[in-house]
Amino acid sequence: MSSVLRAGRTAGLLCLGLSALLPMLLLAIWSVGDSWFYPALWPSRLTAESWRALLSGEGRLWAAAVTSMLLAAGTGAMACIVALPVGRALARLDGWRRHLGAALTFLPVAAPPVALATGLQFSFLSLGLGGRPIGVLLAHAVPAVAYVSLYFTGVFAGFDARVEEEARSLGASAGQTFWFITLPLLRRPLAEGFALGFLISWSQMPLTLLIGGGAVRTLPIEVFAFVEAGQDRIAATGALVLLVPALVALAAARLAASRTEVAAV
Amino acid sequence: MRWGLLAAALVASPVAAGVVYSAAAATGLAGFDPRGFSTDRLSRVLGEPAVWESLAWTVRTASLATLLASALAVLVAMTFRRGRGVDRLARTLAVLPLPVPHLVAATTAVLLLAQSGLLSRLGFAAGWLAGPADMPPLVYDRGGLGLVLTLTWKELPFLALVATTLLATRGAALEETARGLGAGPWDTFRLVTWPLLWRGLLPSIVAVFAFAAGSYEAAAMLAPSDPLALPLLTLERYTDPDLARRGDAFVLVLVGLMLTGAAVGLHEWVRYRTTELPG
Amino acid sequence: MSLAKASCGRSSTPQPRDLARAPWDSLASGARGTTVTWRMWRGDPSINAYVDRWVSPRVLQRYGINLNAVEGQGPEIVNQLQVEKEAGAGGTADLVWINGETFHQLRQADLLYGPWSGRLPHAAWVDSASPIISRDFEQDPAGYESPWGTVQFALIYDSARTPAPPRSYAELREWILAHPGRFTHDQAFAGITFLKQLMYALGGGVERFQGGFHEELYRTSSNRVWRWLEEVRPSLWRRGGSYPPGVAELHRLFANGEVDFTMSNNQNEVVTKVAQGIFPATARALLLGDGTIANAHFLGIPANAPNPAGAMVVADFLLSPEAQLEKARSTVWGDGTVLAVDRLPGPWARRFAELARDPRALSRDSLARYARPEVAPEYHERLARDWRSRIRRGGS
Amino acid sequence: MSTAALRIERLSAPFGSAPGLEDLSFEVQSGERFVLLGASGAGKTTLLRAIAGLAPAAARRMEVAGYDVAALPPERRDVVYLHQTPLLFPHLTVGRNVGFPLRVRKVPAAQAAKRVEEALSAVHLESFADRMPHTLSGGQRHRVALARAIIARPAVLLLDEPFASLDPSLRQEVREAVLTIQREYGPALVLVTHDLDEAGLLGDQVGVLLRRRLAQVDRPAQLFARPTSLEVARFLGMPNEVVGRIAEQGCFESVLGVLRVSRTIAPGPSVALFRPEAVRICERGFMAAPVVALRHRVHQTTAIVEVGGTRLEVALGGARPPAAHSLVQLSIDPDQLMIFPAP
Repeated sequence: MSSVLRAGRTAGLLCLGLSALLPMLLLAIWSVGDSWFYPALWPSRLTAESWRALLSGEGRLWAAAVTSMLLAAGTGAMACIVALPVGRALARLDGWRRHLGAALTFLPVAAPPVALATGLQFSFLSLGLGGRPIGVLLAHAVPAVAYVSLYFTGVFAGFDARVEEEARSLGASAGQTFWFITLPLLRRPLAEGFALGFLISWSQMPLTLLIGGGAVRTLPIEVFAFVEAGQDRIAATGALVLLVPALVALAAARLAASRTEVAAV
Repeated sequence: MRWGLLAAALVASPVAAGVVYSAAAATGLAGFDPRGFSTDRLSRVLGEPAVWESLAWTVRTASLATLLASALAVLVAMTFRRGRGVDRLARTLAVLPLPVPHLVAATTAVLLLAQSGLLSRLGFAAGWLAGPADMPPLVYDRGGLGLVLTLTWKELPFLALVATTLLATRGAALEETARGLGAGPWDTFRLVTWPLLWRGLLPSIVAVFAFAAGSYEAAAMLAPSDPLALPLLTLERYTDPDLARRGDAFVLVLVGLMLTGAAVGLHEWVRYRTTELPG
Repeated sequence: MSLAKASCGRSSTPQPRDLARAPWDSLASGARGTTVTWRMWRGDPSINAYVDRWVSPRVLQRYGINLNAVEGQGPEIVNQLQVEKEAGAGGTADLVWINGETFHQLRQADLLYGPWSGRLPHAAWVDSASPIISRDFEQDPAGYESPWGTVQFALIYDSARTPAPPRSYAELREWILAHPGRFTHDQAFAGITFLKQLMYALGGGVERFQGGFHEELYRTSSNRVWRWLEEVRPSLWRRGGSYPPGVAELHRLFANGEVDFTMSNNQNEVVTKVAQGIFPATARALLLGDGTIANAHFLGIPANAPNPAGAMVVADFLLSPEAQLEKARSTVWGDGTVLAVDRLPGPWARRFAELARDPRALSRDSLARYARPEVAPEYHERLARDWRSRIRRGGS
Repeated sequence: MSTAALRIERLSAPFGSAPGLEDLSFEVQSGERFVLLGASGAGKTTLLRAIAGLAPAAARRMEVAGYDVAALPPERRDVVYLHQTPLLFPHLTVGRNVGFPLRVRKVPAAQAAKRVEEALSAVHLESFADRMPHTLSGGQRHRVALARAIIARPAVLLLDEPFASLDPSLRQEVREAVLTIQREYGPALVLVTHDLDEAGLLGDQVGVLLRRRLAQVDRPAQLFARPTSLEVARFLGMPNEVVGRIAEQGCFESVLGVLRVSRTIAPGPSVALFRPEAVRICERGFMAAPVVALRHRVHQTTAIVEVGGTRLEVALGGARPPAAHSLVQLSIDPDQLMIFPAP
């Protein structure tokens, strides 16, 4: 029995390892594979052409990655700034009000991006935001603010607001309290909220497409365009670049989590 | 108190704006070709069997993926629940794909699952398959298995994270209590662990369903041409060469947002029932 | 609305009304220092390389214009301009790469600026005698778009796998029935073009379809197309129950031997795709004897373009013998020129004649022999819509 | 005219949406300790938070050191409020925690460092400046919080049940620290508790907060000896309650017989409350009663006796504990009875 169990665990571990790493490995090979036709298990030639183009900054992937990075950082920052008070206000609700608030906040997160983009395109264009990075940033902020607000609601539900009262009572103004107490205490949630907002913008496609109107070229837009054009090698390269910040964010979060685990012990 | 709901309404306002505009465009009050209020478009589009087939297919695919991912998440959480070592590694591996964009997942899925993809090539090399045609069709297929697998892969990390957190934060103490009260391992699982897991997971499951049903990139790359996944049908109508038909897209937008609204409502209702009420 | 205009507007740019009267030289010098946003299909690295590494630096150096090529094709362009107009928003593109039904829709909705193409200095050398270049899907460009290049539809096959490919639609039908699961077409532009050619073949030749859209002719001949398709459907890839979304997916199926044919609107695509390692080296282009559609693609200026003057300067440069010659090289793009080569001055005619030909490319003679013009865009639109509802839906 | 450190006149404060404190007035002098005594839920915390500016309140007057603070934000009231459990800022070292009030007041660093050192030494934590809060013991945290509260030299220090969460030995430690620091820095101290002993021990004045009002404010000895109402007397925990009536002549008639009372009380139905000491077992008392049980308290042992169907707890008065069911003689000191009109 226990040997069966152990075998099952080993198989499970193997499956998880394969499911996590095989896709990345596959993308890595595709990004350098040339003339890789069925039934070959390995490309007939290797070329670093797409990586060279990327790293030399010549190709469009580099410019797109920079655009994506700026948009994602902007979205993350904006999401944090807006979501902080929103999450706090939401955390103060109770009973059915709390759940109504959460449901409302959840809507922009769960709405199909295509539906959201289609429904918003007219308003954004009327406001002169179409085809401009600022418009795309605001569009990305719609789901990002909502998502990070939900996250901050949880954070503030566990946040002891009496610490702030104590600071006020000790002579700190509202601003000083926020700056010296609240902000430092929320450093980790803020970093995580930023990462959340960053990732939502970073992987966003339909909103960028419709609000950006093709003029704002983010990495997903380019990768999708290359996939649609059958340029798998370049698409795979872009896909790997898309993975980098995602994995860095996850690793940082895990590292921070394990460090607090240690500190708590 | 009042500020909370106001803030939530503010956050939700873009969706409300989208709904209002779409409703206006679907009834001829706004849009490319406003001709005054009429429900003709609504009844025409909602009368198309193709629309309902799209909706049904999308719901079916998303549900399958969600169920599969939930089952796997519970399995992972139960199998690898010890603190350190192999279990920790397994949990990390399960959560690793969490931040991978849908686009990347779908791109990889095509390269892996197509009839000439890597799996098929491995089968060929092993002598199991004689050619691409022997590989079961997973991509562009009516069965939608490729899309289901991709969405499952995308959703598993989140659900696994929730499930392992549930077990880690509350499971052990409750289980010990149950054992102390005389429950055997099976009863402990049946009466304590399992109810804890599914009740804790349910809100996340509903949320994940909404994500899966709304995903555009994966459907665009993996779904069959018939029935067309709802997001694809929406965008196809939105860019129809016939300007008069573009308004159709807004009916579909409403359908999609309605589906979302239902899922979100259910999600919070479940959370309300499980956290606010006794028992 | 006025806010949107103000935030997008570049006040130094002359307004369209003045442009029509302004002499070319002052128009060109006025465009110096501006940015031209060019919305175009960006999916081919060869075309991108031509635009980004050959055209852009020259435009900047000679005209002081910053060229910004962005993604967006056909329906997306129409949709974008339509929503911009509806929203009363300022434009986001100065130049768009269009033809056929896109031009039709843009003109219908009055979304194009013009007429302007006749004002380009290089327009004098355009081969206006060619029906393929002077008409766009039987429409008169009427100065609202300027020709940029020509392409011709071709099937693509692997000469190693299929040594004796079918040479007509009739033969193709036999071939499909004899090789179940080995043929399909995509759902997008190339696939519909393939069906349109089938409609010509079954409907008594392209000549009958010229001269505008005829409902009756369309109905009878399209019914033949549906019958033809229903007949071969069980022998199509996936038994005709699913179709690849676009031509890229079809290319992938072809390259990996899932099907034996792919197709392209550009007879030269096989050359660039082999060079990119996307097709096997034995891939070849194929023209069916019933004739294949040749068409020109054009450049338009949206009615709400912020910088029409700059757009004209760029369009004129793209029409120059120098830019057309570079584009026509099969190693660069292989896009046919729209200039009347024999009328070009000095060494240009010779240079075009000396263009190195890739052995995989089709001969110019056979291309010309089988070339068929485009017909009214309604045919394309109707075929696309009816194919979706009659054939795509209700398969298997 | 001397200025009170804290003067509250006719303060009302809501409890959330429920009716709250009503019409409270009191005054605390500089260096004086004012103890607010009340059952849980009486509104003690609300009152402190209202004074600190952390909860809404309306008052005719709310003065700190002679200045009206009613409209001021918490940080400008010259009042420090300490939560029941010490809330140290978890991300700051002990030194920076204590220095926090100086930092927000922009006191120059060198001067601040010196004052932090002084404050820490006042609570005997000189060597703890670089420690993080989570490494401290419970008592140490309290002392840090005190040092931090006092460093800004507020006119008024508000302590909310500061010793409630401590075990008896720690309670002593922290109580000492509070007394020391108050003597040294001399702010007015308002301290909330529900512990009668603590109130008696610490308070210069004790205010009893009952049912949202200040029922009585007095010196502890006076309060314990002469509660002014039945309510207060009951709150002070009199174990014995006897129902009777005041006859015309100032006599209290009850199961205890007819007792002459010196104070003038309006005739009518009345209630007498008294401590065990008011009734003693003695050799020759004025009535006999059977012993039902003995009760052992920390400082004394008492006997439960039955008189006319009422059980009374009485002091042994130096006598040896009687055997159960034995008859004992009782004497009564009428002056120790607190008699109030029956409600």
